[in-house]
Amino acid sequence: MRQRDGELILFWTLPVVAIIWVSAFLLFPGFLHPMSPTMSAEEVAAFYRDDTARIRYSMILFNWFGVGLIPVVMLLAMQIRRMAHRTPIVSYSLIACAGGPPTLFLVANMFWLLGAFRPERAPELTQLLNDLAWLTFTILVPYLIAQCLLLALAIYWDRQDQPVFKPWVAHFNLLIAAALAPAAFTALASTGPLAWDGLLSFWVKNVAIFVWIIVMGIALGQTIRQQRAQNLVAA
Amino acid sequence: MTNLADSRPQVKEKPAKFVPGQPDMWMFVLFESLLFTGYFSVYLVSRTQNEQLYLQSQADLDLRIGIFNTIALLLSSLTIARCVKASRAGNYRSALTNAFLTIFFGVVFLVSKILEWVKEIRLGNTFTSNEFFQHYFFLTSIHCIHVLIGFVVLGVVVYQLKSPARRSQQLVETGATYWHTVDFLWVLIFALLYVVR
Amino acid sequence: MPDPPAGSRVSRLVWNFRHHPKRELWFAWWVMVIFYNLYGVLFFFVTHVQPPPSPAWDTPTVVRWFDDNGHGILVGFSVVFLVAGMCAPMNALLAYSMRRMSVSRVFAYSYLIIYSLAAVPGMLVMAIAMTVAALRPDRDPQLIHWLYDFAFLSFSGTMGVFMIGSLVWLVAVLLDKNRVFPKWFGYLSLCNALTEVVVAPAWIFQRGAFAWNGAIAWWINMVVFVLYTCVFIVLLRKMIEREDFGTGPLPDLLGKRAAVQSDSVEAVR
Amino acid sequence: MTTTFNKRLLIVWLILTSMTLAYVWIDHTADQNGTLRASTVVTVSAIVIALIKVRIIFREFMEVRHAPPLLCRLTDAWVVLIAVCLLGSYFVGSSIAG
Repeated sequence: MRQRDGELILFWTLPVVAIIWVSAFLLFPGFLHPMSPTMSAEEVAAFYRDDTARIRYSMILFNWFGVGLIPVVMLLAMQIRRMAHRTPIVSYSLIACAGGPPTLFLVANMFWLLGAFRPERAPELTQLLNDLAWLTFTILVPYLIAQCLLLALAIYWDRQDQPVFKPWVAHFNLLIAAALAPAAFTALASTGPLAWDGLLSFWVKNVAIFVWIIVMGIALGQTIRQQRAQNLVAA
Repeated sequence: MTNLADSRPQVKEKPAKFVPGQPDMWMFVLFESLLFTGYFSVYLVSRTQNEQLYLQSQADLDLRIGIFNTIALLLSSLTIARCVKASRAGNYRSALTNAFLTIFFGVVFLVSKILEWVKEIRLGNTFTSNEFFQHYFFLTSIHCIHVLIGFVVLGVVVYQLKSPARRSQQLVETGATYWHTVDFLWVLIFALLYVVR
Repeated sequence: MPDPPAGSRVSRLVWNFRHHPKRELWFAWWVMVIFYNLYGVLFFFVTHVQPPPSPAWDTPTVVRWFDDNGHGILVGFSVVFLVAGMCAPMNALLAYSMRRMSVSRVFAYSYLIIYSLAAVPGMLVMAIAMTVAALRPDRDPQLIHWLYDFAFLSFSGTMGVFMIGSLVWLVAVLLDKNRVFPKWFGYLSLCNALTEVVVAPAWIFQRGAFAWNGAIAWWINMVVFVLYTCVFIVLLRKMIEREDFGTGPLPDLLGKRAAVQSDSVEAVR
Repeated sequence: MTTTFNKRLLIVWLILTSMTLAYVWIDHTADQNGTLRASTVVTVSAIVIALIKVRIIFREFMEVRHAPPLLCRLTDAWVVLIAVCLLGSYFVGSSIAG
């Protein structure tokens, strides 16, 4: 049998990471009123000049903890290994997905930090960094979508008496995937719900990620607890 | 296979037809030579578009070094062919000697190539100097990468020959086929870079 | 293996999707096929970034190119952002092929991680740079030109991940005793790995055969890449058909005729 | 047995080497006073000699001589194919350049 020591510790890092993410999110001055793509170069430059400190500290915080979700995705991949599948393809796929979103997020994070590093540079350059940051941040969805869809598929395929996850988890993941999808199209509009400060691309996407973390955290916690109880009985 | 050969009387006079090495390696040989033909064609077409530049640059190459390179590689081809024959005859000591000789001539080729590059760079002819030297450095270095891979292949051949537990004749022949490919690609590169006018 | 129920094509498809013993493998295989088709359509026909425009263009020409293709770039790369996750099942299937071989699991995991990493610098960075450039046509032309270089060089110039990945596959195929792939595919992987060496001068030259749109660095490499991709798609299909979920050598595919013959032999007995 | 094989290999090598040395002669006759001049004859003969060498390497060193007819024909076809590609691109390129 595989060693399971430490899984609970990794699991309980999730709420910590979630709290840090929310704090950094609130600390970054460009998120609560997300910056519009229609801002002029001067306005963008002024933003980086005026709010330098908050941008730096929030993004340093994000840089530290941006990869915090990977252990949880790995825990999910390990749970998939317990499912009634004949091949490890789905868990391999989940492992392949795990690195994508943090990598893209760190790229965006670096552009934000770069923007704040020398705010007195030419406004066009600051605007370019800002565009790169916001676009990368908004379109980091492809791997998240794939993760949700793969999890849903894995759960649908898990045909055994006591499935690892209940079917509602699969439906929930499909819903989240649908909620994340519009963000991929953010470049098509600079105003309205698709724009990167809009309802779909910003609020729906980020709230969906947040809800996914909470709900999957609870579902994963229950599964791990059940598994440990079973192992105790077996032992 | 042997049973089949024994059942036919005429086999004694004519050795049985066989593909040397893995047939898979032959697919590589054919595909890779096709790829190089592509590179050569691009080179020849660009050459005809700007003939004077190519001729002037070509004057900086020393034909003698090219000939030395070619003979070194031909020698290595000869020794690896002897290695295959010896190992087929069960004479593994001689096969190993020939394999090491092949490696030696390969190293001679490589060293003389590097010295030639140094000489050209000293003359001011680098990868970015002009179109001819783009092609020169590209073709010679992609070929040298094949030589380096060839050393890995020869390592496999030596490894096979060393222990009586291994000694797969097929792998020895496969490695030899690869090495001959490195050789005949150089024969073409040599003619195209040094001799063509 | 139970047979699918007789019925319409759709119901059979649904049954296969839910119950087929090789459903996971076929799922990954189809994702791969769809992904490569989408990739071709999006890169060649929607965004027009392939075959690549010239690195020798001056700034006004580059800006005009973005004016002409801007909309296609925005739409095409939006779809890329939506579907890039399809790489994951595809790489998982390739890793699985190595898992099925008689080699260490290290090969499968190395390949999986290397190729998962590859998508970011090799594809998404280009998509991001192109989208940002097309986003504001009124941006300083110099900056648009920089984004243009960034996009094409990151795309063509991401070499090591694909090279080392191909080499990992090459070694696995050559060492394998389970006959998952023919050995010539291993040698073809070497050709594919070498294309990544050949493309390196794209970082150096702005014109000629070795530039990012050159006859050698792009056209010949593209031929090899397309051939290699088609070959492994077909070979993976064969592998899935032969898969017996064991750990020994993969059995040969019994041709239909052979199956019928053995049936008739059984009947005679 | 082995010695006759080796003698044959040595003769092959001698032929290949002398063909390589023939390039020196071609090279000397092509150029005057050290300046290189374009010459179709030199180009074509250089390519043809190289291809003959390639075929000899195929036949003798790579033992295609003893291989099944398919491989013989395939390698011969390849030599012809390479010849067509090289000479073709040279002549087509020349005619484009005028």
